[in-house]
Amino acid sequence: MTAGMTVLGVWIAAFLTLAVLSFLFKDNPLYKFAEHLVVGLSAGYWFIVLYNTTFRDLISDPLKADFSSFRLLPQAAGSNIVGNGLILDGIPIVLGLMIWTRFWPKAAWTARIPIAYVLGAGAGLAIPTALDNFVVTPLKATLALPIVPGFWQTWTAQILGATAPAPQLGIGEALSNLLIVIGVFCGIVYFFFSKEHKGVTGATANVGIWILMIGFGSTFGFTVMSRVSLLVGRFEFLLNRWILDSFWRLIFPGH
Amino acid sequence: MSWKALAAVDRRVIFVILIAGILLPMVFPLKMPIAVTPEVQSVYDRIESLQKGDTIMMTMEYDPSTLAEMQPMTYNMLRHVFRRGAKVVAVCLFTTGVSQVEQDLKKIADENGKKYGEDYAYLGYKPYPAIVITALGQDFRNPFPKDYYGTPTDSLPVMKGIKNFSSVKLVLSVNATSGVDFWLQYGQSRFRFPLAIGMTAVMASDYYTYVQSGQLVGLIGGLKGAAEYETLMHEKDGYATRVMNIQSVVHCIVVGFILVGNIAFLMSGGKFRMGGRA
Amino acid sequence: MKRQIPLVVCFIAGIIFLLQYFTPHPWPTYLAERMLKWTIVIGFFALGLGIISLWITHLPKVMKQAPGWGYNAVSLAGFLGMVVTGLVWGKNPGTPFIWMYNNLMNPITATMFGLLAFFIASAAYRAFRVRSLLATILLVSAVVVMLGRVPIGDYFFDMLVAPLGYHGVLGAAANWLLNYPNVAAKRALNVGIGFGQAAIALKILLGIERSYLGGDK
Amino acid sequence: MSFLGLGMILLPVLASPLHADASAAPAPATSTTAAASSAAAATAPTSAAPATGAPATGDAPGEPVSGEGPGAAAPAGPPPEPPSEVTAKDKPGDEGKHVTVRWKISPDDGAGTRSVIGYEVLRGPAAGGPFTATGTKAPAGKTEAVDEVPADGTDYWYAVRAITITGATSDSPAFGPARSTAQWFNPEKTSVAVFTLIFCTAAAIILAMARGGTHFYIRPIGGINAIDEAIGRATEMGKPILFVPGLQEADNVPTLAAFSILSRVAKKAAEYQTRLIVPCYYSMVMIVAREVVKGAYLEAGRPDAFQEKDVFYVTQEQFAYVAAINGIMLREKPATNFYLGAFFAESLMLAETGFMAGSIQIAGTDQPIQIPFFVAACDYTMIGEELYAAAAYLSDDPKQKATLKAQDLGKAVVLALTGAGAMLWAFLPTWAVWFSKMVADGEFLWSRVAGLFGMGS
Repeated sequence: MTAGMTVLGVWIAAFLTLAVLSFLFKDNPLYKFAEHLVVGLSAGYWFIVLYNTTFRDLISDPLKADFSSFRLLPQAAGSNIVGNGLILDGIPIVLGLMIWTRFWPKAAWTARIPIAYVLGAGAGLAIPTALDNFVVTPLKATLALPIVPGFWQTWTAQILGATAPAPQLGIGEALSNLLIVIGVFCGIVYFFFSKEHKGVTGATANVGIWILMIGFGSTFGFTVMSRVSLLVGRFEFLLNRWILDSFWRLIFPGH
Repeated sequence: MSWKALAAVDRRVIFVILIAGILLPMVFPLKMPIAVTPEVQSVYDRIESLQKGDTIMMTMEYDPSTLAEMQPMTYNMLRHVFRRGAKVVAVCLFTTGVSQVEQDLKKIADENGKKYGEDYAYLGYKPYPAIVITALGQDFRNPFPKDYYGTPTDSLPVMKGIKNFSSVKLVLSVNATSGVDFWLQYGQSRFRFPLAIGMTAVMASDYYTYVQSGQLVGLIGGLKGAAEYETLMHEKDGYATRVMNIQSVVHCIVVGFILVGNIAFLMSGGKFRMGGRA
Repeated sequence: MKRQIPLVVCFIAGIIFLLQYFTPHPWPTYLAERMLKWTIVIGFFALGLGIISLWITHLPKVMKQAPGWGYNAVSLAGFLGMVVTGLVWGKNPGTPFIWMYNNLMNPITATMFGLLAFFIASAAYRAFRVRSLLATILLVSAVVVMLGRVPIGDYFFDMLVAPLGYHGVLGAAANWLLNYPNVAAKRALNVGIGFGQAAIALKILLGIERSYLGGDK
Repeated sequence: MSFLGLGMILLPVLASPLHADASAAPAPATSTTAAASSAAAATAPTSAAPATGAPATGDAPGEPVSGEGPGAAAPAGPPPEPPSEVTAKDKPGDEGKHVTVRWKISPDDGAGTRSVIGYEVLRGPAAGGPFTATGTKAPAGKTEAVDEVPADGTDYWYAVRAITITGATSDSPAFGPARSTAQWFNPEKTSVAVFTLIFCTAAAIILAMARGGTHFYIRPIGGINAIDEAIGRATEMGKPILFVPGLQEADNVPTLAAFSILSRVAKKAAEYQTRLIVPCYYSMVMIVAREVVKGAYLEAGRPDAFQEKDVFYVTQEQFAYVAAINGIMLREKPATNFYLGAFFAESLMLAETGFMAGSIQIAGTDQPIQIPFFVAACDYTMIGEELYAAAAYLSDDPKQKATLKAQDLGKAVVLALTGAGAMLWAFLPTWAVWFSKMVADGEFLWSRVAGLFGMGS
């Protein structure tokens, strides 16, 4: 890569940056150009990436290995599994080719088989992962939250005739944790579909949606920062790499 | 100008004010003190506790579009790790980031006089993070028989004695993608390694809960996290610190927009109602 | 049969992945790993159709020189440029492929992302209105966090509350909002999402939701 | 390799605080090769956290040598008492190749000049040995380590070696045989398995009831009517409908939900003869979406009106995709935009550009970060689970509605557990310990609960 190409790169990048920024004023030919360019570039980029990762690593290389060793199925070596074999490596290729049967109306229906496979695999994996990640994990975390302030522990311990347990929870943190428990409870009630939001259910659901809104608001507030960072990054590029590094040197060579 | 006109002001006016709010503090920097949050402190402490010769795994998953936010924290943490004399085994499970991560890793390694293969290794990219992470849990060589440059992983001195997650002191994920969920779901919750995450500030708000539940050692959120890290590393004029000052101004501008927008809304006859959607 | 076979394939694939989740045994784990890779391979074959779709969108307009056909030509040129450089020179650092990535593709995508800051500003101005209780709650919590997360917010708020002897109140409030109500909201949301996802997945597995099969018999 | 060196290697292990959740699955430093160990020993700095006070003793030179083991040349102190009562058995609930070794600590563990700083597991092929060091180590005070063995189904004999700070060692009597096997169930997943079972069973029963004609009440939700109105508006204005099915692959659940809703929207669009544009992020999504839309047009009795080129692949690059959709919104001027599925940072760009173009916008996503943007900028937003429920609401099939009831039942179980947990916490702390232990099989929860009450280790 020559220095000339680097400088050219900075100029092109600066032009494209400005072309995209011009969208803020209004839709215009420059933006339209950048938009169409990036669609083509990124589609090509992904084709190359997937060609290298998927086609080579998962299709052609394993097949070559299978053919050279004439293996149909994976082999067990002790308790290890060696190779995949032509059958396991071939099935996805057959499934993949089925997608292309759309150009042959008689067999077009077979395209549904790979679709069904992909959707079925996703769905099957989703049931336990969704319940694990989104239900069991938050539930466990919520149940584990200590919500009993120290003074309360001392009282109950006295009543039970035991000594109060050692780490005493401050009342502020106990209440904050309690807020999480209540918030989770009310928030879930908000999502009930088979109960009308009236009476006690309605009141609980209302608290739930308030908590949800506080959560959404805080997320929004939090987001502003990262978006601004990104924009600052682009301005830094324009200011430092383009105007100061390239532009300036072009006007005052040697500085 | 009437309140109604103000309430419906052309968005280009808003854009111009915002640009001014960014460019002015860029040229005339402000100096504000930065307070360190416990989540960042604990990441710093964990890296500070590394011994010479310890190895950490680093997974860097970001691409140029999130560079501005992710690069400062990556640089800070990598510098810190290398200064502690620890070694780094890095991967990137996010396609568009692969080459960017390589450049960043090399830059900081060179800056600290670290040698490839001995002090750090970059194993590169493999698609479908869930599978790769699961395979990494068995043996790093399993999904990455060769490193990014095509060298057999086993021949790298840094990989000696490094088998899987149990051989590394810390897994550090600098992650701007939803791929971070894979590290939690298929990595940490399955193999129970200490995991620290650096992420965009936006994503961070969703992951504080994991610090609370003990699944994460700590969390660095966005540029503020990076600026806090710079404070801990005593770098007073770091990039993140400078940008944080711009942030201050822009946040005030956005809050100002909300205020003015609402005043105009109420003055031009807008009404507050208890009910109704958000 | 044209409907039954896909439904059976869907069910079997799903059940294998469902059960594999609970077993640490290496055999089913191996099978599931293989089978997950199948979806990647199928995805690669699908990409071919995607690229045909891309050409069908753009090429006819270029051929007919329809209004604005130049833009369509730009798209196709971009695609070809990336593919040719990628195939000829490879994708290592220093190649034309990476040069194009760094200097053509990256500035556009990064600037697109950067535009978000402007959209946040305009949304803050036009959409964040105190028109209902819920909207107000959203707005107030957003403003507190926005100010609490930057040094300047604490700086000025501390001047206000300094006579009372407090420090870092706004930052603490922002963190409290993020650590407690926000956590509660996310968890409640997640529990719903978990059951919602499980329900959709189950409907697909059992063939109750079969719109993906298209229409004919 | 010197035993002094070995002691130095163990130091960081001892000094580093044990992490709360690491206790759930002790992670042994397996397969540390001799070369790496000596390298680490050579570089182990004296700045190693001196919490144990060990470096001071370790520096004392001139102690007598107890040269056992290969290459031992460094001076070592008097040997400690060996560990006792060694047992070894297969590690339960794993993928095989792991043996859990347990022992009783050496009497010299924790005190005196012969103070033991750690243990190493030795493995041999027969009761008589020869035993070799496995590299599986545990710091002082620990009574358990997991050894990774070369093969399942092979008999191994075990001994445990105690190591002092000076590098002196002594070995316990051998125990054996032990062999590892792979298990078919992972007990850590018990609670997930229970939930999965409850949910699937409940859904099956409710579906059977729905098939039998039982009617379930479902409360109306706002977004559903909004969908109908939005399609109607597009028809009145004679402008197209834009449907963006999110930025995840076809097998991700949010996209599956988007397909379900797309099928209902497409059917309405076909009936009203309104053009429907579906730009797709992945090719696979495009392929499935085409089937979905084609099927819906067929169902509406207008298969000829289906335009395949209106369901197209754009590119799988986030902001290039957004740029293209922004272009569509500004130039095709759709009357209605649907954003349903998984959305990331682009959510607000889509919604604001759609607003500029004057479209009605209906969004639905399960990404918590993006919900506030959609809520602020769109006309109607389906939050989280509402996205998944929408397809059922839009459908005439009673079985679809029945699954909503199953979702509610699941949530009711969670509510009951949350409520009961809170009550137990508040009124009967000791019961709460027991209850949490029962509900959560995880070691993590137990240790937190026990720690809170000053019980447990």
